Parts: sequence; C-alpha cells; structure tokens
Amino acid sequence: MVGSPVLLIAIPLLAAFLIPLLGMIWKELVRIIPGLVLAYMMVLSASLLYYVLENGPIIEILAGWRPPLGINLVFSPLTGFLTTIMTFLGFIVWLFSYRFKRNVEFEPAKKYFIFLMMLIAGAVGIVLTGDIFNQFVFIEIVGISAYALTAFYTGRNAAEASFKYLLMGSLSASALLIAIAIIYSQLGTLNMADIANNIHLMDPNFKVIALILFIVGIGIEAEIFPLNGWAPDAYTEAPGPIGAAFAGIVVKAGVYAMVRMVFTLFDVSGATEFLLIIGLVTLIIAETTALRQEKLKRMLAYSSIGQMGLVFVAFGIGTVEGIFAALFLMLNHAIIKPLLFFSGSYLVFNSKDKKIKEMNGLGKYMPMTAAFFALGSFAIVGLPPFAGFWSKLSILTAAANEGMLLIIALILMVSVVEIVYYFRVVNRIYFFKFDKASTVIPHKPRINAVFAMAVLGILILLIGFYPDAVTGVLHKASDDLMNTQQYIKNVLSLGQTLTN
Amino acid sequence: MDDKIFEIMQFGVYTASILLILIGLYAALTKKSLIKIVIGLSIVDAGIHLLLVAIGYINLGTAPIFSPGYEDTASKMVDPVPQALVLTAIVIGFAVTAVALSLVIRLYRHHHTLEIDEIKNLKW
Amino acid sequence: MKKFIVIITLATLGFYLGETFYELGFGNARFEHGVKDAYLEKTVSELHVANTITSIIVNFRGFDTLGEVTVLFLAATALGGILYKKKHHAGDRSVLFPASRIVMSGSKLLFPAVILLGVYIFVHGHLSPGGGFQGGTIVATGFLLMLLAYDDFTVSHHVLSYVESFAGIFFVLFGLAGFYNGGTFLENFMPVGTMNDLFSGGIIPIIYILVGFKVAAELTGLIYTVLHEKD
Amino acid sequence: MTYLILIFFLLLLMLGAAIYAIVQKDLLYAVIATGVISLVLTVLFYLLQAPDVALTEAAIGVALTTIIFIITIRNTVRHEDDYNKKDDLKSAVE
Repeated sequence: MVGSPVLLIAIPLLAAFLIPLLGMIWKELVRIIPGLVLAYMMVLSASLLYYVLENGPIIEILAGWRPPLGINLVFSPLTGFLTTIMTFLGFIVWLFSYRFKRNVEFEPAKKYFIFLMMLIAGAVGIVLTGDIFNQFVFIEIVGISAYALTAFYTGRNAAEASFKYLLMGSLSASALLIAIAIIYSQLGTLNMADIANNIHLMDPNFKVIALILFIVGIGIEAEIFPLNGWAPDAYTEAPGPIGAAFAGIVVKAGVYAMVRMVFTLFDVSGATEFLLIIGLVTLIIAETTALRQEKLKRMLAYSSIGQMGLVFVAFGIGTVEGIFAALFLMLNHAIIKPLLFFSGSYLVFNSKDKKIKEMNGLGKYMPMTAAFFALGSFAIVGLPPFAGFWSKLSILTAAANEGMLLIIALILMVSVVEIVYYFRVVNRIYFFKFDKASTVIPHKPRINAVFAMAVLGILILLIGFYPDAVTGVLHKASDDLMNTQQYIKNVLSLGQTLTN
Repeated sequence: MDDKIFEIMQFGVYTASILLILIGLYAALTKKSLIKIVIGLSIVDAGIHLLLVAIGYINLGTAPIFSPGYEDTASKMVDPVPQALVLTAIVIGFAVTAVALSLVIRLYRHHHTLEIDEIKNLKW
Repeated sequence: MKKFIVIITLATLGFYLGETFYELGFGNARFEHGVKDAYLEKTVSELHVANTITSIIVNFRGFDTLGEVTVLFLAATALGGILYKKKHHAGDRSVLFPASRIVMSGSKLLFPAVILLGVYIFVHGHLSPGGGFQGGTIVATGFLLMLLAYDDFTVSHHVLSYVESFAGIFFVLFGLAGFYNGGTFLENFMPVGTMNDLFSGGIIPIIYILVGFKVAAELTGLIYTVLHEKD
Repeated sequence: MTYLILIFFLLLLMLGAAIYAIVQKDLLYAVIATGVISLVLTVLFYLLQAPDVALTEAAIGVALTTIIFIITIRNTVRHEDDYNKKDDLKSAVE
C-alpha cells in the first residue's frame, strides 16, 4: 500500500491553503501546483485500486474512532474505480486548460485552478466517505466550487446560470439536511453502514420520506429529470473544460451517492423500479430536447443528461448485469463526453453565439479537432468499433435477460434520436461548404490541448478494441455494490460495540 | 415540566420551524426580486436549524457541557450531535448566502435591475 | 396561477413534514444503539473535555470541520473572483452611514473588548460554551465594527491571507501528524491532561484555536471584499 | 407555564418577522426582519439548551448575514419594485 485514502482529500486541501502563499512568490505556481496535486491523486488512486482489487477493500478510520463513532472512508473496488476515473479526468481537464487565459492578468484566472482542484477533491470526498453528514459537507464544497466556476466569465449570462444553479443547489441541500435529521432522530447514527444495518428498525413511512428527500437532495448533482434545469445553462455558460468536468466528474459523484442510498442504505421495495422510471423519463425528455437545440454546448449538455438517464435505467434493471452495464456506461461517458466538450469548445472558439450552424465546413480547416469530435460522436452513439458500443450492448443484454422488451425498444429508439442529432453536426462539419461570412475563424488547438484530447481518443479506441481490459474491474465493482451485507460487515467489523 | 406542557411545546416548536421552512420556500419560489429570493433561502435555513436543534431536546434536559464535580449527569443532557451538525450547517449556510449575494451584485451590474423577469436571458 | 400551484405544493409538503415530525417528537428515547451516549461517555473518560459539542466537532467529527473551513475558504475566494472588476478603485469603500463622533469613539472603546471576548471564547472552547467558530465570528464582528465606523480603517490583505493560509496548513498538518505512531488522520496524539484545565484535551484546543484564527481571517476578508464593492 | 408562554411568544414573533420579511416591499426592512428572526432563534436555541449554537447564530445570523445583505442593498436597489434607484438609501440617510 502506497498511502492511505485520506490523502486523496487531505493533500488537495493542504495545497488549496498553500496556493495563495506560493502565488505571492511566483505566479506560475498557482497553475502548476493543482496539476501536480491532481497527478499525485491520480497515481495514488490507481495504485490503491490495484491494491484493493488484490486484497479487498480498505476502510480508513479517521480521528482514531472506529466506525459508528468516527467518520470513515471506504475505498472499495467500486469507489476506487470511480475515484480513479475522476482523478484521471481531473488531470486531463487541468492539462487541457493549463494555458487557459495565461496572458490575462486578472483575478478569476488565478483562482480557476484552485476551484478546479477543489471540485475534484470534493467529488472524490462524496464518493469515498462513509458518513451521510460528511457527504453533505462535500456536496457543499463541490457546490461552491461549481458556482464560482460557472460564474467565471464576466460577460454573457454566466452570473445568471450560476445563480440558477445556486438556487436549486441550496434548496436541495435543505432537503438533504431534513433527511439527515429524520434518519438521525430515528436511528441515532450517521454512519452509512450502521444505518444500513439498522434500517429495519425504522418506520417504513419515515423511510420512504427520508429516501425521497435524499433523492431530491442528491438528484441535483445527478441531473435526474425535474432537477436538471440548471445543467444546460451552467454547461453553456461555464468555460469549455468546466463543462467537461461537470459531465465527467460531478455528475458521476451524484450518481454514485444516489445509487448508494438506494442499493445499500434503504431497502425500500420498489426503489429500483423508481430509478428505472426516473431514468426513462430523464432519457426521453433530454434526448428529444437535445434534438431541438441550436447551440452546440447546450446540445452536449442535454445529451449528457440523457446519458445519465440511461445510467439510471441500467441501475434500475436491478441485476448485477444491469449494474455492470451502468458502470461501463459511466466509464465510457466519462471519457467520451469530455472529448466532445474539449473539441466542441475549439470548434466554436471564436463564435459569439456558439451555434451549430456556424460550424459549416470546419473539417477542412481544423482537421484534427474535427476528427476528435467525429470520433467522440461515433463513440457516444454506440457505433461498433468504439467504446460506447460495448456499454450499450451490455445494457441491452441486461434488459433482455430480465425480459424487459419495452425498455429495449425505447433505448433503441432513443439511440436513433441520438444518432440523428450527432450526425447532423458531423455532417455540417465535413460536408457543408465553409462560409466565410458567418462562420467562426478556425483556431488551432494548443499542444497541451491536443495531447489531452489525444489521450482520451486513444482510450476510446483501446476500450473499443479490447473491452476485456476494463471488464474485470467493472465486474468486481458491480459485485461490490450488490453485496450490501459485505459492505456492512467490512465497515462494522472494525467497530467497537457501543455501551448502552 | 409535566408531559402535557412538554407536548404542547413540542408541537409549537415543530409547527413554527416547518412554517418557517414553508414561508422561506414560498418566497424563494414566487418572489420576483433576487434579494427576496436570497432572503427566502436564509429563512429556510433558519427553519431547518431550529428543526435540527429541536429533535435533540429532551424534557428538562441540560446543555451537553460538563461542570466540575458533575461528571455523571450525562443521562440528563440533550443530544449533542444535532447541535454539532447545526453549527456546521450555519457556517455553510452563511458561505452560500455570501456567494449568492455576490452573484446578485454581479447580475445588477449587468442588467441594472433585480427583477427576475428582466434578467431572463436563459430559459428558467 | 403560479402562486396557487406553489401554495398547494407547499401545503402538501408541510402536511407530510409536519406529520413526520410530530410522530418523531423530541428527545432521544427513540433509538437504542445511538452514538450519542458513547460520545457523552468518551468525552469525559477518554478526552477529558468538558464541552461535548467541542469534542464532537473537533475530534469525533473533525473531518467535517476540515471540510467546513474549506467551504468558508472557497466562499471567500469565490467572492473575490465573482465581484472582480477591471477598473478597481483601491481604497473606495461603500459607506453605509456616515458615522458620528459618538459611534467612532464608542467603536474604538468596544473594539479591544470584542476582540478579547472572541479570543477568550475560542481559547476556552473545550471548557465552556463556544469555540473556534463562535470566537472567530465574534472577532470578525469586531473588525466589522471598526470598518463601519472608520472610513480609513484598513486590514492588510496580506496579513489576512497569511493567517488564513497558515491556520489551514497547520490544521491539515496536525491531522497528518496523527499518522505518527501508527494512528489515523486527526487522531489525538497528545496527552489529554486533567479535565477542566486550560491545557487539557490534547490537540482539541489547538485545532479549535486554529479554526478560530482561520474563521476570523476568512470572515473579515469576506466582509472587506464586499464592503469595497462600489459601483 | 410561563416558560411555555415565553416560548410561544418567541415563536409567534419569529413567524411574524418571517411574514413581514416576505411581504415588505422595502428590502431594507425585510432584511432587518430577517435579522430579527435570527435574534429570536438565538434565544430559542438558548432555551433549547444549545448555547454553542446560540453563540454562532448570534454572531453569524444577526451580525454578519444582515450586514452582507445591507451592503448588497446599498449596491443595488432598495425597493422591490423599483428599477435603478440605488441612490435611495443614501438619500434616506441624509
């Protein structure tokens, strides 16, 4: 073991407090240190994941008090897998935006990297923690970083998008606090494993109300249907890399928190069906809305919401295969959507409205970026040789094994819609005539951005040709989520019996 | 305090805190002025803090602080955990309110109004 | 129409919440295996701290507190970024009310007392009600008083950010020091001393004092930023 | 019994302040009413045996939140329905 999971959170916090001091010495450090920290987190998380796959989960005790008393972190195959994706993506986003606004001497540019780092540290905290109130604190850390990053540009409508996000985030945080109050007053504990162990003592009515409040509280980060109003605006108004970070990192943390509630904490009957229905509604509404969008980033945002709906459908199937498919989809979405956001933000770099129709014929002038965008589009709709194909296939097989034919039909129909709106863009890029008057001026990506995009592109191809490379981890992770008793045992076996 | 009075008090405190939450939500959802919306959010927060402190209260309880010589009074003390949670929640609520108000100032700078209908460039 | 829908929704919500909480009631006789009794017992027997809330906030759930000071830090940082303007008139302050002479001399008299009260509260956090958060906010209100009374009262931004950063760094470092001797993050590695002494409770008072400095610096900086906001 | 009356008085005062804060068009008064809610809440926390929370609420809810609201109003508009009347507060003071 190279280190303990708590370093994944403590080191970024230490760096965040250090950066203002170091920034006084040499300004460039403000940009470099977050990258170093994110690289360190990535390496640490990957090596811990390797260790965990061999030797079983690590339960980290904090402050010397054993589980029901103190807060604990759980680094299991599932959480380790998610943190590894998140920290890897965080590093890629940092790499992509390293020279971002470099020549501009203004305040927000200096703070951009602190917020990016804290966004990722908070998301990692949401995934690792084993305590519901601690999760609330991390949700707020992610929230405040996200509001600040959304309001980054002073022009345009950034402040409005940010305020909208803040309004919804604040109300849902209140719902989360009420849910925590109900659970604490019934069970007298805040530890997730302890709650899962004692949940049968709770009155079923309270259980349902607490679960609903939890879903409202976390659904805002997971972008489920009635609560995702902030997402398209925030994705559109935030800087390009931040859209990638939201889609790849924050949403994943929200989905994890929600799934953990439904599968481990509350054994409410019908909860998985609820996930299925909510996922279907989100999927259909988001994909049909995406079809009507004129702005590129808005379209990508709705597509992202739709993908999350698909993830919930897969979780809602409720079998190990379904969870496997959902995790596979999360992995693929986490590498494909950032590629689309990165290349998309270069395609509309100089345009004012960021409209799709301004991208006519850019394929000739920006061959590399356009190729990356096309690769991402093919991968996300699920064309065979790319990564997205395998995850869609595994969802369809999982649904077929359960005999859910209607769901298969719906997923296929929605896939057709997806193909239509992605191919419309690709078609414009490659086969329309370049129109000098209305089109954006082609902007060559910088070397670090090309490198970041190339890494993601290579990963898409690798997973597409050798899906077996990741399925081993995914199988272990999905077994980990299904096995609630094992989770409870792992955490509480460390515990001390309470005296009363 | 006998049980009946205690029950009335319990009813009153819960009703007041839930009403406070509802009043705040009403303001946050229907008011047109941005500052009113933020006021609504802080009223919701206040209601939740009262609710959280109230769930830990017991009849004739004492504050969870030990005095010298009275180290065995733990059974009479009110529940300290919700109080610790509320402390954290108050500070976090203040941080969120400060960020919200700074966004309000930024919005005013661009639009020169606080009316939410005038600011709607994005779809709400 | 919109108001009507909102009222109906809120009434439903209120009904269910009310029903839930009346059934829950006050008190803690509802659960048998709660952590509350263990907290109360271990605060006295193992940590030798009088104030249970302090022991919960700083030791049992110390990780929450670390997250919480981070939230404040992020909010203070975000405010600077969000309110940033290209043309910044340094020294301009939005004067709320021109202060009269009475207010001025009164603030000057009160200021040391308020600061002293705040410092007392966060130094005695483990013995009496109060602690880092409370003391820190009281210190910040002391600075607020001076900022409102005197137009030319300034707080050095560098000093604030030094205090803030060093308090945060030492918090994390004290946490990491818990790994010494095979312990865990934020574990109490110092002797706990005798109860009701000023120097007791191991690292609890030290961390709470650090939290106090950090909260005071952050809130003062936050108010300073907003006060210097002028159109 | 007096204890009960005291608590009910405080609760009603708090709810009254909340409603006043919502219906009042003058945002400055609305903000001060929010401050009153926090003030009453402080006393209630003290009565519910939570002195630590009471201290925090007193410093943050009553002093700091109110002042940040007032600064925001100073920089924007004072009345809910008005546009662009930011000099209002200044003229009211003078």
